[in-house]
Amino acid sequence: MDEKEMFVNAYKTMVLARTLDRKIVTAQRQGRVGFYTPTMGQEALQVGMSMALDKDDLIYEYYRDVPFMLHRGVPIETLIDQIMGNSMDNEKGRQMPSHYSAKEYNFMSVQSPVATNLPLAVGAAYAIKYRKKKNIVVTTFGDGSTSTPDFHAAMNLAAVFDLPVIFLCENNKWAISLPVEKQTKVEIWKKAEAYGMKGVKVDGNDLFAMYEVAKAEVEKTRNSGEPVLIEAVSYRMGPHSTSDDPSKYRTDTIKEGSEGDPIVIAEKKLKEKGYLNDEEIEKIKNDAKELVDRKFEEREKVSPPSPETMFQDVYEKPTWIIEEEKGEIL
Amino acid sequence: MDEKEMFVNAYKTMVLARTLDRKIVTAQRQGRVGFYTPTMGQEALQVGMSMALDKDDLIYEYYRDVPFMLHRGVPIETLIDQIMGNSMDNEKGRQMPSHYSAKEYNFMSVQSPVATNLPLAVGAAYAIKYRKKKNIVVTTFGDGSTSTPDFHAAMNLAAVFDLPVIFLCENNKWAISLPVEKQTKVEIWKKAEAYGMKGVKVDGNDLFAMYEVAKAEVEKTRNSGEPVLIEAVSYRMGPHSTSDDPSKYRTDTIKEGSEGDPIVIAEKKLKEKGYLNDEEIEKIKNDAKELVDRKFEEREKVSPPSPETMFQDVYEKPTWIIEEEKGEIL
Amino acid sequence: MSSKQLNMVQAINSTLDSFMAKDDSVILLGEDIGKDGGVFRVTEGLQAKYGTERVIDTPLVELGIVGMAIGMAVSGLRPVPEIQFQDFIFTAFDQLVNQAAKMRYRSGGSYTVPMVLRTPYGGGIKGGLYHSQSGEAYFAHTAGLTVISPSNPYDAKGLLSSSLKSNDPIIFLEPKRLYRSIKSDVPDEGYEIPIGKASLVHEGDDMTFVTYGSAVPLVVNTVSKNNLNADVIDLRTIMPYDGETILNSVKKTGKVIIVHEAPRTLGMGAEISAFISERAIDYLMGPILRVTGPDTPFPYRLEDYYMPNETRILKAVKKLQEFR
Amino acid sequence: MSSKQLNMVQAINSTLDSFMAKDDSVILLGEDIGKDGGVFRVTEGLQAKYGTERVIDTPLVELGIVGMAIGMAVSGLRPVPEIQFQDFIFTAFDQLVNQAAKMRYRSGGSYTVPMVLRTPYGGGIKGGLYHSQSGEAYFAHTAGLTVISPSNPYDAKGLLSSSLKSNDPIIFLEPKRLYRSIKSDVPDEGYEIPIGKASLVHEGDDMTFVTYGSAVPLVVNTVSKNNLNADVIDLRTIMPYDGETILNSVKKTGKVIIVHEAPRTLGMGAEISAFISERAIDYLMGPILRVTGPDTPFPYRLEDYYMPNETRILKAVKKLQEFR
Ligand SMILES: Cc1ncc(C[n+]2csc(CCOP(=O)(O)OP(=O)(O)O)c2C)c(N)n1
Ligand SMILES: Cc1ncc(C[n+]2csc(CCOP(=O)(O)OP(=O)(O)O)c2C)c(N)n1
Ligand SMILES: [Mg+2]
Ligand SMILES: [Mg+2]
Repeated sequence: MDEKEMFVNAYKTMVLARTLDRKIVTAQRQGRVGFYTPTMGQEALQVGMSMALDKDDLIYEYYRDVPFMLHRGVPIETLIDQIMGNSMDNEKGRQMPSHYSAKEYNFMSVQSPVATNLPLAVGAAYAIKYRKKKNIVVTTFGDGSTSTPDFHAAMNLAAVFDLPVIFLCENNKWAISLPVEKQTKVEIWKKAEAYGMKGVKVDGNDLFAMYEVAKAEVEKTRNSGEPVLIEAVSYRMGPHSTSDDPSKYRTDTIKEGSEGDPIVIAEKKLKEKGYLNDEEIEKIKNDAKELVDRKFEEREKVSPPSPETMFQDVYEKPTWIIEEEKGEIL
Repeated sequence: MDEKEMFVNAYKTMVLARTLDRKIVTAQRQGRVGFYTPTMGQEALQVGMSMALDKDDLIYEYYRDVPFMLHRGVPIETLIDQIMGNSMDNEKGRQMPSHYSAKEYNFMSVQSPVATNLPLAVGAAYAIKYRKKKNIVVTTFGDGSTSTPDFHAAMNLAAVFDLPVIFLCENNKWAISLPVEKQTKVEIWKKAEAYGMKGVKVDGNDLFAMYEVAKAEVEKTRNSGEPVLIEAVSYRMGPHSTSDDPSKYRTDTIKEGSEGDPIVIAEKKLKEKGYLNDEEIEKIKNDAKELVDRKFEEREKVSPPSPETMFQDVYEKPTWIIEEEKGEIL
Repeated sequence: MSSKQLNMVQAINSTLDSFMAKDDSVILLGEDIGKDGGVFRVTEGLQAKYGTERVIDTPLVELGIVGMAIGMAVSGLRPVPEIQFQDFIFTAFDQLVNQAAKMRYRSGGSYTVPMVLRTPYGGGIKGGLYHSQSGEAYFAHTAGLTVISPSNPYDAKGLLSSSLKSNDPIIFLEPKRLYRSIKSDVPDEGYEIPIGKASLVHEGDDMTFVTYGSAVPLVVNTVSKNNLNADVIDLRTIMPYDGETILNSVKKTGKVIIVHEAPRTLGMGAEISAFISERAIDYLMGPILRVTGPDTPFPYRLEDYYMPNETRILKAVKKLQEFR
Repeated sequence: MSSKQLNMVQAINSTLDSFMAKDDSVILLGEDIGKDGGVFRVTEGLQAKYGTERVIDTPLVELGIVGMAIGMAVSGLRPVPEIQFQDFIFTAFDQLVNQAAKMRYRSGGSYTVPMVLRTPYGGGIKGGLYHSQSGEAYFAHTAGLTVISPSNPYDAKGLLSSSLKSNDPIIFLEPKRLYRSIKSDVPDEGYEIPIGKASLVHEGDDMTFVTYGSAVPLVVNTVSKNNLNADVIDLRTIMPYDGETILNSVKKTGKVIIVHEAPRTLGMGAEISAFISERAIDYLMGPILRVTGPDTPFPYRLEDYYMPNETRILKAVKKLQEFR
């Protein structure tokens, strides 16, 4: 893929993710979706990261990584099915919306307790090193998540054992209502030093800048097997979730469509580079809208999971206890 | 107290602690004590710290802080009673040896899970700040303990809320069989930076150096209300505990009585300064031995706690469940 | 005596407010409890009223919240930590089990932890695996902890008031499903509901229901709607549970159904059942039955199948009625 | 078939050794398990034999040990994390409850966690509050976890072998009191004891003892010494427990005593008792009794009062014999 194609594709993903985001938020207000954590604002950093990775790399992502997943080829159906919790969902409708899973694309299933994916990512990286493979692990989390026990454990272990894992902190400046300045006194990338790990900061709102840094760090990690912490500075343009009302605690500083919006920034650069013109951009947006609307209606019709599925997959084989409870409940 | 008196007193404490240490280790081998974690090697740093503190300061100590406790006036009886778990023990014989408590001297009761005293120390410091008091909190822990979740949580919270707490890391170079280089890739005092806290390193084997640093940091913390991490570099001269056999994993680098022994270092300086001569040192050692032997025999005769005490202090008032269980067991 | 119709969120909020007004040692801490007022709005308005020093927005670290609260409590404050969802308490579990619960005991009574840890629990809001768990058994199995769960706004105020006067660490479990779904008449004045005492919320002779928290309205409605001649015991305090009230009822009815949402295996139903068969076996006129959540994680889309419901309760009733 | 007299430490060590020799996906990790061979010497010699990549000395962070192990397991390895004392597992409790236990379920079966977490538990070594806890109920209450505890060296090998072939996360609880106190004849060859099946270690008609782990030798000795005509069921697997074997015995004897060291309230005895009274109430000829540790933390000096003993068991026997 040449550079133009690569960036145009990246841009298309960003637009698609944003379009899907808006659709789901609206659907949630209409009572068609239970809950959602919008991604708005974090598209550039995720797609920039994804561009630098190989198919075989493993991703231990968090709940806001829709653009990341779309860019790596996860079908939009997979995401909507998860949001709906329907019978086609990879997770059999068991998880709350925004807790995706896509094993075929090497995406781990998302848990809710934040940052608890990080130690797992370190274990996965250990397995890679042990098996002398060449893939790497990327794990993502928010700025608030750096305060957790799991962040500390994972960072130290990755450094001590020299493991090929990239810690991508998606610093969107807020952890629900807590601004990052009250989360911790230090810039996040600097925390890497405390573990003897390299730390890098990048403008995560700029697709091009993000890709450059991601490419360099992925290459380094792949070759040296060493971990790195990347702080991608961004902004949570939406509410924390559809249950959240940010007006209670902040005035938004970057509004959708304003010049700080990563999509607007990307458009500007793409036009400067002559990769896209206004007409093409318009078409990309319309295509995205058409696709999202169509897929959304389509997936909405998928039946819910059958009640028996509730009793599967607790263990490889259901215990007699679960069988009995199933009999009592169904 | 003038300087001479202060340091002579400090030295006496170090010798007393060392003497007690040896006594208990021997008694353990004779089956007179169940278990013990020797302090040998960490006397200077603890006493140096203690010298800088006020009576009202709160200590959230760990299991190796016998010299610290002795220096703050905790009666030797209190320590031996805890080791014996007898009926005079502050903790009513409930805890394993080396898990002291001395509320009158502002020492918290020691728990086993390492570093879990640190978040408590932060809470205590919060209470001080909230009540606008002038005392400070000191919490101690080993090098290995810096890997724990609790270290990370406590450091970040103390920094974010600007609390008067001194994190004193007693880096004795080993966490049972793991050398500090395998615990983490970075010098411990540097970890403070990751939280926006000041970090200091000091030669914890040198009583004079330790006191200087402790005095400066205590003063600063008391006046500014800001936290600090002090790494006192030392060496665990003994086994991890009486159950441990260090010959399986290391060759001791500092032997008792060698020139790296903090007591030997202190003696040399005290003699240089003309604070003590050989004769006086000899007498201090003999007095300590006499005292320890006498107290040990004395405390050994104290009766065990009565069985009913087992059922007290779970709650302020025993629940009917505990009362019933007591009836069944006794 | 004046009173107001309040929901549980309001009842808890106003109770916290009145205690904070009286006693400056009461301090709240947790994630998003200040400006945001808590994700369920339980602490709404309190930071504005009492300041950021007394209603503390903390960084994202449950073990730090609990650990700090323990240290505050030891130092003479009365901290009220909030854990945003009970599901996240496990990251702080060691602090609860090994510090809070054992502090008084291990220190020979020197140090105590008067702390009220509040947290919403249970299903019914489409929260899936990680926003629906009912973990009361983990806490109740831990000697040193007191575990409380109110089933209505009136009880919420009375039980929270007692908790705020207790000198032991309390796990105050708020059934999130009931936060806004029911109102009760709540007196403006202070009152306390004693810890360790159950409430007989319906009386009858044929059978005994033992339940608590969000299952209480379900059981009471089922009993009323189906004209069951049953005692319904709302435990109010899960640990220590009120054995006496349970025994008195069982000796009268001889038949027992325990209802809770937590998983069956080693859920509170197990303990209540064992308690009864230890000391009232000769009064029993049928098996002791449990209607509970199954031993699976809590599912999102199928949550209605997870939680106990009227059909399942009536199935158990029928089984008991047809016994022998 | 050749065999050796081994104690439990040796049986576990040799089982790990033989699995590691056959399968390079088996990896051990934990604190002090390498050069030091583990504080109880269970992994002695294995690092020398298999290298530091397969027997990993980790930094001091249980949640990291467990979390890394889960990630390894998801990636196709068979990690065997060791937690030095079960008391310290609570610092990793969230990883167990919210990651390991729920991985298969939440991912719709895509991801699995074949991991065997080994940890010594229980009292009897003068460990006090924090080196003596019996936390099996916390794990058994957690859907998704399998909980196993051997009571002798032979079972230790057979159960560990089955565990190492399971595709679910296993909590393998080693009664530290029995590590070196008993030997059994352990075949050199591999064999498996099925998960979920109890063992009838003594047979009789008058009453049924249900027990597991370190209480098994105590119960068996008490029964033999006092010529009690009793079934003694060693659960071997705590979760899922073998309901069928329990029921068959109870239907024969009509009298039940459950013995374990963990605290009574919501200990496994509660579940076993509730299970029995749910489905064999009409066979019972007396109360279901529990002889367990009390609901206090585990004391140091008075530990002998904490743990079940012959006197307490005989008291329960007498109570049952005198019933009605
Ligand atoms: C352990 C834990 N505690 C609390 C929560 C509730 N919670 C969900 S998201 C969130 C904020 C996370 O902030 P950040 O890590 O910055 O990620 P962001 O949502 O901003 O992308 C909180 C507190 C949780 N999911 N897990
Ligand atoms: C959470 C926890 N995990 C494991 C242990 C077992 N353990 C006791 S002391 C120790 C090493 C502690 O090393 P360090 O912090 O350096 O202190 P030191 O003993 O060297 O003074 C370990 C692993 C424990 N007590 N707590
Ligand atoms: Mg954020
Ligand atoms: Mg050390």
